[in-house]
Amino acid sequence: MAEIRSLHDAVAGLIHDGDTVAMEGFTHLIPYAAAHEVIRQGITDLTLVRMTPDVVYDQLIGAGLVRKLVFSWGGNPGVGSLHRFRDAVENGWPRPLELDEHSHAGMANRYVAGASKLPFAVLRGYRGSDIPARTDTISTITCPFTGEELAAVAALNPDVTVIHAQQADRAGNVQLWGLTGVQKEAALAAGRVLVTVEEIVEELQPRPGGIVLPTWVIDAVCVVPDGAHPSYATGYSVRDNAFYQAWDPIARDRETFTRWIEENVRTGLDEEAAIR
Amino acid sequence: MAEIRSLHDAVAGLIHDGDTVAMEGFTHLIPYAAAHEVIRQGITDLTLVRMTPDVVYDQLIGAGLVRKLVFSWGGNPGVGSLHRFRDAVENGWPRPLELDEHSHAGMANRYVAGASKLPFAVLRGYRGSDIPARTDTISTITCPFTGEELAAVAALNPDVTVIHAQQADRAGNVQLWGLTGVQKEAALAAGRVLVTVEEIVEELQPRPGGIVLPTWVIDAVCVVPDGAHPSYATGYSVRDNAFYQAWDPIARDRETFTRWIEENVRTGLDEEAAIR
Amino acid sequence: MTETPAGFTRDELMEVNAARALAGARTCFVGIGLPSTAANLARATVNPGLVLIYESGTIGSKPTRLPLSIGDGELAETADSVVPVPEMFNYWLQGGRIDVGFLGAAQVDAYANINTTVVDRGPDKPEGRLPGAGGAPEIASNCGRVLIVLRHTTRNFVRQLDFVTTMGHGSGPGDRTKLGMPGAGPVAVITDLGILRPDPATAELVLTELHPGVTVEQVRAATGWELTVAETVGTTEPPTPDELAALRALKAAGKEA
Amino acid sequence: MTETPAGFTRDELMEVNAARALAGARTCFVGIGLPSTAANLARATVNPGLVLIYESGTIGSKPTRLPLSIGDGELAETADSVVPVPEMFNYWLQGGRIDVGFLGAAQVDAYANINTTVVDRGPDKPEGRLPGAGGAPEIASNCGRVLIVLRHTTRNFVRQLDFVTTMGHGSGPGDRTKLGMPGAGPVAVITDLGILRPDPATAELVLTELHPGVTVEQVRAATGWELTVAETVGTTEPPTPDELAALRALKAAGKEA
Repeated sequence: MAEIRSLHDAVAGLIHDGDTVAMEGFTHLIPYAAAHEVIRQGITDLTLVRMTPDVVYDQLIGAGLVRKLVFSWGGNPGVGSLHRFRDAVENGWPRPLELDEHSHAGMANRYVAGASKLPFAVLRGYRGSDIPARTDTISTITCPFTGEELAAVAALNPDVTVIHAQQADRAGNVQLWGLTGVQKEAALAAGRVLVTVEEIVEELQPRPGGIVLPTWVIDAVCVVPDGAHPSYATGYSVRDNAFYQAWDPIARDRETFTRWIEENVRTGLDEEAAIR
Repeated sequence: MAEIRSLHDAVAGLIHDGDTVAMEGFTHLIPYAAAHEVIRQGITDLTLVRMTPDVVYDQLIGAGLVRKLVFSWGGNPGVGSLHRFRDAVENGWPRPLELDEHSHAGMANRYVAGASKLPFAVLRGYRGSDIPARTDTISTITCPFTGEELAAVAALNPDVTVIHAQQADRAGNVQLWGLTGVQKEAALAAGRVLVTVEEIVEELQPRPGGIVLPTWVIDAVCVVPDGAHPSYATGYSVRDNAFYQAWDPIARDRETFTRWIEENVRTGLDEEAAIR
Repeated sequence: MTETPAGFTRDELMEVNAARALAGARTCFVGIGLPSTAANLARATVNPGLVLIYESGTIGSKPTRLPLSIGDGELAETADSVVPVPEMFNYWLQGGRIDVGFLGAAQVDAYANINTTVVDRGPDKPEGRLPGAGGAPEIASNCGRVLIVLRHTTRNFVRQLDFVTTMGHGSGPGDRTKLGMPGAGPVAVITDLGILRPDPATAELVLTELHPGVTVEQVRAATGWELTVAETVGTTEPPTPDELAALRALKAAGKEA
Repeated sequence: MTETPAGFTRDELMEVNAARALAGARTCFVGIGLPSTAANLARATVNPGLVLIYESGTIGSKPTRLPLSIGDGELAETADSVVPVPEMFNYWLQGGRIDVGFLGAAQVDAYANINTTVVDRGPDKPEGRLPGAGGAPEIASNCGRVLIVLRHTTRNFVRQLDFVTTMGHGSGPGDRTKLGMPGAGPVAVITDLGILRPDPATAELVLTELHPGVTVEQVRAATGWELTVAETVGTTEPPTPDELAALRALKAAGKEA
């Protein structure tokens, strides 16, 4: 059952050094506030998982908290490269970053297998690609009925999945809507689930395209209005495209980046989250 | 692209002798009217597929049109046995009925594989059961990562899937809501798709729990108000439980059954469907 | 309702005790028929917060009357969430998220294995056809524990199943582990005569409780194998007036609908 | 808009021709960036009914401005249907329901294989990191046909890919069939200089069209391998005023948002 907790306590209670953590979101509903709390608490040696690591993973990587990244497309969507990600991979700054790299189809199916508590998933994928040579989480499997050889991908079961949603009720049931990406699978694949929400409502009203996660598959719900900023929450906010563009020059330079994190995350406005 | 056609023409054009046909629905939205049109047209030697064959499949079987049934639970929900189904299996009347029998989990995954155009699906299923000994569509597969042995089930790709939905727009896009069961998978697994709908609307309004099938995955849409009766369509009708109870004595006796089909399907009220 | 404590039927004893077995559970995967009656009664009595999960895709249904089928419209309308059927079986059931699987049965053997596929009707007669597996094989495998509810007759409680649709404890202890089944399997079989539970050492069903007014001999006579009886056989508490009232109200509402 | 026919840029030639390549298609799986520009322009010009499919889960998006990312809110709000990402890749893409896959690329070779993973930056330098595969390997495998759009430079058009992220035609004809790839693979590479198409016999990319004002020599100089040129090289039609107006309106609307 989900406990409604402060972001500080939920992050401290659920995310530990060395954990494999998925903070999912396909541009929409990205849990920035929770990630910033991880930075403030200095939780480190993380394996981060996400189909589309973007600016928030750039921040965690640049802050030196990440040992390994499991992903399929890493970039600043609509802008360009993730400079901290590149610097870590290319130059090992501030620490080397191990990669487990897939295609979107492979990652999506890895989450599906994880949510289904199966050890692997099957897809017609990676054909003719060099990707399988770089990872041990892709193998092949032969259909027992047709003899066709297909790709097998290992299940993803993060220790913790963190997502942002629009609403929870007082019992801790959560609803998200709009682009819901792979969030349900990521949550159900995880050992622990932390959800930040825009607000608590008396009753969740079923929404078109809405996904409901019942309280009994969630560990903590934290009320963090605008907790997806600069990403957005359909019905509550719009994407802060200017921030994504502004991030490019900030992240290009190690010092600028470090100062930004210091001023805006470690001691900045997000500090309020600690007392919420 | 879906063509909006009369039920008579759509059935005649899309369903042929010898076809494998799935008419899906989990108590809700069962395409009775389309099945009755199949009976009127005498389309025969069918392999019928459905997780929960109920009264409408009892009718098709009793009418002698069915060669084989692929299923996981066959009964008159809330009432009892399907007498025509039992008579065909036990006594070969009016013709023998071959069975391919699964569990619900297996059938659901067979449709998922079919919709995904994969030759098989994997599940942790059938353990300790005698079911696999009776079918050649269950096999085993070994996880290439963990070595665990799992069940593999062959994909289901019906020649035709028939479903009933609440609404279509003039372009033939379809929306269904309420219990949507396995209808999306059954439709996307099929070579041809026939949808009967309660009505055509100017614009489909997104609904909580709604599934939209775009016109370009559908072959024909037929307007058949109450086309799910005695099943129901959420928002349009309620289940005619009295009919399901009345079916039991009708189906118990071969002659009573045959007369009922003659009077109520072959020459009865449903005849209007032919001219709609 | 003006029922006296003694004014109840054998079926009501079975239903009330089946409901009581759900005390403390969070989530229950509910088969139609007796299991659904029991699960809905549990919500009205011992476990108001019980999350009912039906294989038609509904999570957290709160029906006010007994659903007539697992696809009853009210199950969807009152649910916290309605999910596609494949998701139900893959993410929720196989995902190991359900505490209790509640099953009916046509035949049960001494190891709580279940047959719902075919019955042998004797020489020169064709096999009798039953509805088939439905969700049961994977419900029994994947839920945290399994409850079985059925009427107690020698036709139902058989020495040898004609077909194993759904494995309970196989041929004894260790079989579930050997097959990699995540859940604990059947923990109780609740009948109109009493309650049987697997012996922790042998996994064989043992008569542990009788309903008020039932004798061990009656149960033995209704069981197709040589039934083991616990050293001390308890007696189930008679249904309380509240339990009976709730049960009857549920059934009356179901008939009205 | 008061543009003259000659008042257009190389990028606009690329974008307009990329849009034209979508004439007649029913469904397009749209990568972000240039492919998205082209697909949205196609909807505004040659193919108003084109169904845009984005990997974020949107089917039938009708954005009024250029989406800034594949997860742009307007893609969902204007869609016929929004589906979970796994469903998009399994039922819709792998399900073989998409006519055209429209991809960008960092490097392309003579067989229209694509690299978006890493680039070799020379000795003593670490590999340069690119974003990675995204949806491309399975888009290129499963869509009915593939269009590729990118700027034409020797950095992008290379003799040997540093990494094969996404297979186009492999090492020549028959490779796709051998690997069981359902779709026909790349049918055109549209650049800011012209259009390359695979030779039906060899599967090697051949220069078939030049944009107005571009010479074969310019394309050769911008290509990292010895480029084969068709016997008769056509010239693409200059953008019409309507095409230019639509393209610029889309871009302006995207900037405003």
